Amino acid sequence: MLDFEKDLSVLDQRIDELKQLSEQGEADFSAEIENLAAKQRQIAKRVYADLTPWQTVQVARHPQRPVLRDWIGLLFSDFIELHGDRCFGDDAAIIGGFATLENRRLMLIGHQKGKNVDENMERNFGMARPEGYRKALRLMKLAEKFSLPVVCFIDTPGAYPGMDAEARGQAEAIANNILEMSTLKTPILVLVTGEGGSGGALGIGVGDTILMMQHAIYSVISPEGCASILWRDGNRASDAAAALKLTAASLMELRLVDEIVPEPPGGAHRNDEATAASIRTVLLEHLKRLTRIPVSKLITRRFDKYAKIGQPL
Amino acid sequence: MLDFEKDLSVLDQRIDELKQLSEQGEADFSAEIENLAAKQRQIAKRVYADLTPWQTVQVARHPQRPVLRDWIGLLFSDFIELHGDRCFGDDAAIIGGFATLENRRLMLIGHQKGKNVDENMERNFGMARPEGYRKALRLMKLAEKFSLPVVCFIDTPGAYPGMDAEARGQAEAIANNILEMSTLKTPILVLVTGEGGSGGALGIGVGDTILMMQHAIYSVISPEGCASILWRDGNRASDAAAALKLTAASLMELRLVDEIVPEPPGGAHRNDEATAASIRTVLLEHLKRLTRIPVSKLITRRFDKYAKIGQPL
Amino acid sequence: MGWFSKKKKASPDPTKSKDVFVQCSRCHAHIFLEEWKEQVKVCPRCNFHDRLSARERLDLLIDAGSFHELGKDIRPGDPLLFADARGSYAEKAEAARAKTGMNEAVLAGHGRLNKLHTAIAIMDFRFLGGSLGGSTGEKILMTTEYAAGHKLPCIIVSASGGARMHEGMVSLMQMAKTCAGVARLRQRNLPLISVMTDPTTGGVSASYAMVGDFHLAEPGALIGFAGRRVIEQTIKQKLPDDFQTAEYLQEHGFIDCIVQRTELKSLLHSLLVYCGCS
Amino acid sequence: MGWFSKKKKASPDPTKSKDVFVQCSRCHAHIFLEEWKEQVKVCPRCNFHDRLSARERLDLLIDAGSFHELGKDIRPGDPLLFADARGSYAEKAEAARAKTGMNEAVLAGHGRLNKLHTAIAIMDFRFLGGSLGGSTGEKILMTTEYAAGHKLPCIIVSASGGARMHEGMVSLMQMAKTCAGVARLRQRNLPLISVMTDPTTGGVSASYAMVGDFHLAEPGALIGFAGRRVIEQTIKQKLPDDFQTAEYLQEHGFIDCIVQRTELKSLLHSLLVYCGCS
Ligand SMILES: [Zn+2]
Ligand SMILES: [Zn+2]
Repeated sequence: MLDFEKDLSVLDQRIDELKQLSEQGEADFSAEIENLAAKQRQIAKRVYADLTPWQTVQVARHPQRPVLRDWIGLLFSDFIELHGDRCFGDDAAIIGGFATLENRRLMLIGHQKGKNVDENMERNFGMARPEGYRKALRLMKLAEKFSLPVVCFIDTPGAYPGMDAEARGQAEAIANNILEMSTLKTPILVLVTGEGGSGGALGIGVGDTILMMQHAIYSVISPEGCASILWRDGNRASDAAAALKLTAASLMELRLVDEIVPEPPGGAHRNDEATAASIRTVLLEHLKRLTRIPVSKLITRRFDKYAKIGQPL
Repeated sequence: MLDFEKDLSVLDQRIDELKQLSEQGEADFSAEIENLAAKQRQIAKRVYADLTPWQTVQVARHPQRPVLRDWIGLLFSDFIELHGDRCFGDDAAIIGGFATLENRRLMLIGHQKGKNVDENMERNFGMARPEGYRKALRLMKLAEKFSLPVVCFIDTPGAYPGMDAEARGQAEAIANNILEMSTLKTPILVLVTGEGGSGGALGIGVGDTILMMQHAIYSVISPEGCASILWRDGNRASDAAAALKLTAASLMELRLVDEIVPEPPGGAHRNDEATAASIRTVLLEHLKRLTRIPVSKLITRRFDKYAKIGQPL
Repeated sequence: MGWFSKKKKASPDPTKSKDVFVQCSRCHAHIFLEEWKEQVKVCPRCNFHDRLSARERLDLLIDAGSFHELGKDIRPGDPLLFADARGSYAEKAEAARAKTGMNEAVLAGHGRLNKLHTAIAIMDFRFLGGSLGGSTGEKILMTTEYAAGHKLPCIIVSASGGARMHEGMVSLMQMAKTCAGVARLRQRNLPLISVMTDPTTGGVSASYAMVGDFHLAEPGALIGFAGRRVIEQTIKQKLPDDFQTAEYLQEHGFIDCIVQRTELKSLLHSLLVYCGCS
Repeated sequence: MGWFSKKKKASPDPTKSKDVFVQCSRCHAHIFLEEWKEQVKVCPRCNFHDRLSARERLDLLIDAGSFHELGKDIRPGDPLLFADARGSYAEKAEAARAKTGMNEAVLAGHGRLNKLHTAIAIMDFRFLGGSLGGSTGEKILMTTEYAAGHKLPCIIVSASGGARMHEGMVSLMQMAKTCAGVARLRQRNLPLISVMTDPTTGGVSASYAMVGDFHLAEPGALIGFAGRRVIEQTIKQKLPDDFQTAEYLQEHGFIDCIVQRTELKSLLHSLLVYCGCS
């Protein structure tokens, strides 16, 4: 539980108690419950309207925040996972496969974090190795071949900084994906759902439209890493978080993100279904739009989009 | 030294002795030397005109038979080795790079055996792993991109039957090469120089024209392997060698090979320069011919060539 | 190659049984014949997927009455006039024909899979170990060419010990011939779904079985290039039990989905739909 | 990123030396200044390849008088108005300009290499550790676009600690921007030769440096994605000495040739000729 969630949490407990009492038939507390819930929404709204960048980082990394598997269950009516890079392995930190979103068929690819220790060990905390990026590329090429749009869900602390990952070409795998995505002949829609961690995020993050959840972050380096290098003090992460402009709102201002997907007060983890509904709406809208654009035009636009970034004024 | 080489070897020794004596100024033995050499040529011619299939296997595997590095030195005026599969490793059992044959630039790829224990350890006896086949494919794609013909030199007992090779997809790597070579948009010229060992050979062996050295072999399975399965006796390898029709002459009859490159009497290892000269002539002739054919026609022909093999009469 | 050197699994043979049970050859459980049939020869206790004949597989996958066979009369050639210590290849091929009622190790054709029109080739391990000879390759190529010509998807169900050494280099070249056929599907953006069943090894694993857009495999199926014994001799150590199983291959990145036999048809249908087939 | 956290190698600085020797910073041998220059800053004893400035590299590779610079006046932007404990990014960029006489960490343009016309971009590690900012990416893209537009080959010599974190996500996106430029070379079948020099790490190794048709590297150059310290913290063990060297990368399949500096120009020329450049 995060610091600024304490009040919400206390109310959670109270509401739960009253609900239990109600269920035990002690008395009818529905009015009180509704009252407390309203109060909670109010607090959530206030607290979350005004998160600092560092608090946003904490929400984006919240251990209860829905992970890809949750979103798949909430959003898609069908998912056929396709495994393997056809070369070395099947990385559990990136998964992908065919999925259907309200009758729209697409190729879904994303980082998979865990929500407990075992899951996180299995998923390597969502930190992919080269075989993860190569699997992702294989699936993108399948999507291109069969004219399906690609949807990427980004949620990773970064590419795995391990010896084996370096030995098998982490740099090459990410570079090659970035390059191939820039000319993939099918629409690519990217949604940063939680952490957008540097090159590990970008390795499946080049697209026609970049969306960000309201409380997601996207950064060239972790605030802690930046603080330890530039402030020589890892504890100055909140300063670094502010300086790095890693929130959705800042990135909209910098025109690096195309649209923000709103989250309910309290964040996605307090109401995953409402969040899923707002994701669904935004995804469908952009899928409709992108699939109408002729592919050759799409590729030119994609190039122009990236060519503009960082151009001297 | 092979059984049927004994007479040749005895004469080798005699000639060497006489040469030494000549050099020491004892007397002039040049007439005797020429005499013995002529006799030796005669014997070589007789013995090598009439090799059994099993003897041919032994010549093809002869420890003194030139290996790829030898051929490179003998044939090409330039060779720039290009390393790595861009994915896992750099297999020393298959090497490749740009080479120049009398002003014709090409991509050379081939199995590399060793000629002594150390070299054979380094080269894994010319038995490639998946990364070798993937490196080969990468180089072929480069050749295609820059419109250079591909020349493949085949000399392998087979793909490496190791646990690591299986784990990294020996089957997939060979299959994918075979497929990609069938539609590679540049001429492919294949020369079996020594052992053509099954799928490990075919993994870099699909082409427009298949050439074989006179004493090379090409087989779906090693004679020993075939004997132990079908004769239940590995020592019946000579029977299996005969039944498998693995010599250049037999494969010409079966129309699986397009031309035989003649070797001097005694085989390539007794006169590598003369052998190189005859390889050069044949390669140049076919390179000239193949590079004149429009690529689309080449690909159609290549398909038809393989589609015909094994068609019911 | 080498299918006869493999110890044959004792497959339940209900025709020889007097009662209504079959015995699973892996866990030795006794299973009601009815249930065994319903589960399409999958053991309800240990999930052992017993081998199917090409015909049985066809009945499992293709809508009844919709199959049109290709190359029905194609029989093995004998380009080498091969004979070994135990007789001639011609005799062996004749015996395989008599045993299976098939003319070759593959059943080729096209039909409907939940109404979707598809080309399909199904191998039969009983015919000379599902080995890849000239005519086997010919029928695989007929299938891919039919798909390419009619803009159909293509499904290949493999079950093979590898190349057919009695045909020597003609057999090896079928790897190139069949892959050339697959390349033509790729050029036309037509999907190839490779279904690997027990066993898919040697020259078949190193050709058409491993170049699909999708690689499906049955649980526990043996899939690999080199034989276990050869590898053990080479590396001079014993291999782990799960080596070259479908599960091992998936872990190493070469299989998209391991699929329960009873769900195979429905998965194939879904994949075809995602690929835009109609 | 993180170039300043790296212990700087004490590069020989003959201007500060009173005599005619320089000292190799790896083996500490004293080398005649003349020989040092002739060997283009390579130690004749231990083969240490000391870093070159972009200008020195240009003189090594491009025929005298043939170079035309692109984007000479482009300077770093400051999209985040970034400042940290030790001052503002704007000040740091200004200091880098003063120190190097360059406006950015890359020198871009086109010229002749043994008479062959080529586009070329050369990074300079002295300028903010060769970090990849918006204007750095812009100049790389100008180079690839010039090559694409004029049907020229392209050579990129990298020397970089990675992304320039003072520009935040603008910096990260330069990986995509530059690779999009490389993709356009691929579409036109124009060769990209990537030359990796010490160091080529982080965002530069994970973008244009690793997507060349040919990957050349100088002996001993540090090449990798994640930093050694980060990896050691992650896996909780010490890394081998040769980890992330050019030699290590070649062994693992990512480098075509490791090339002696004095032979670099001639190798580049040969490769261009094989690619059909004239
Ligand atoms: Zn059982
Ligand atoms: Zn030194």
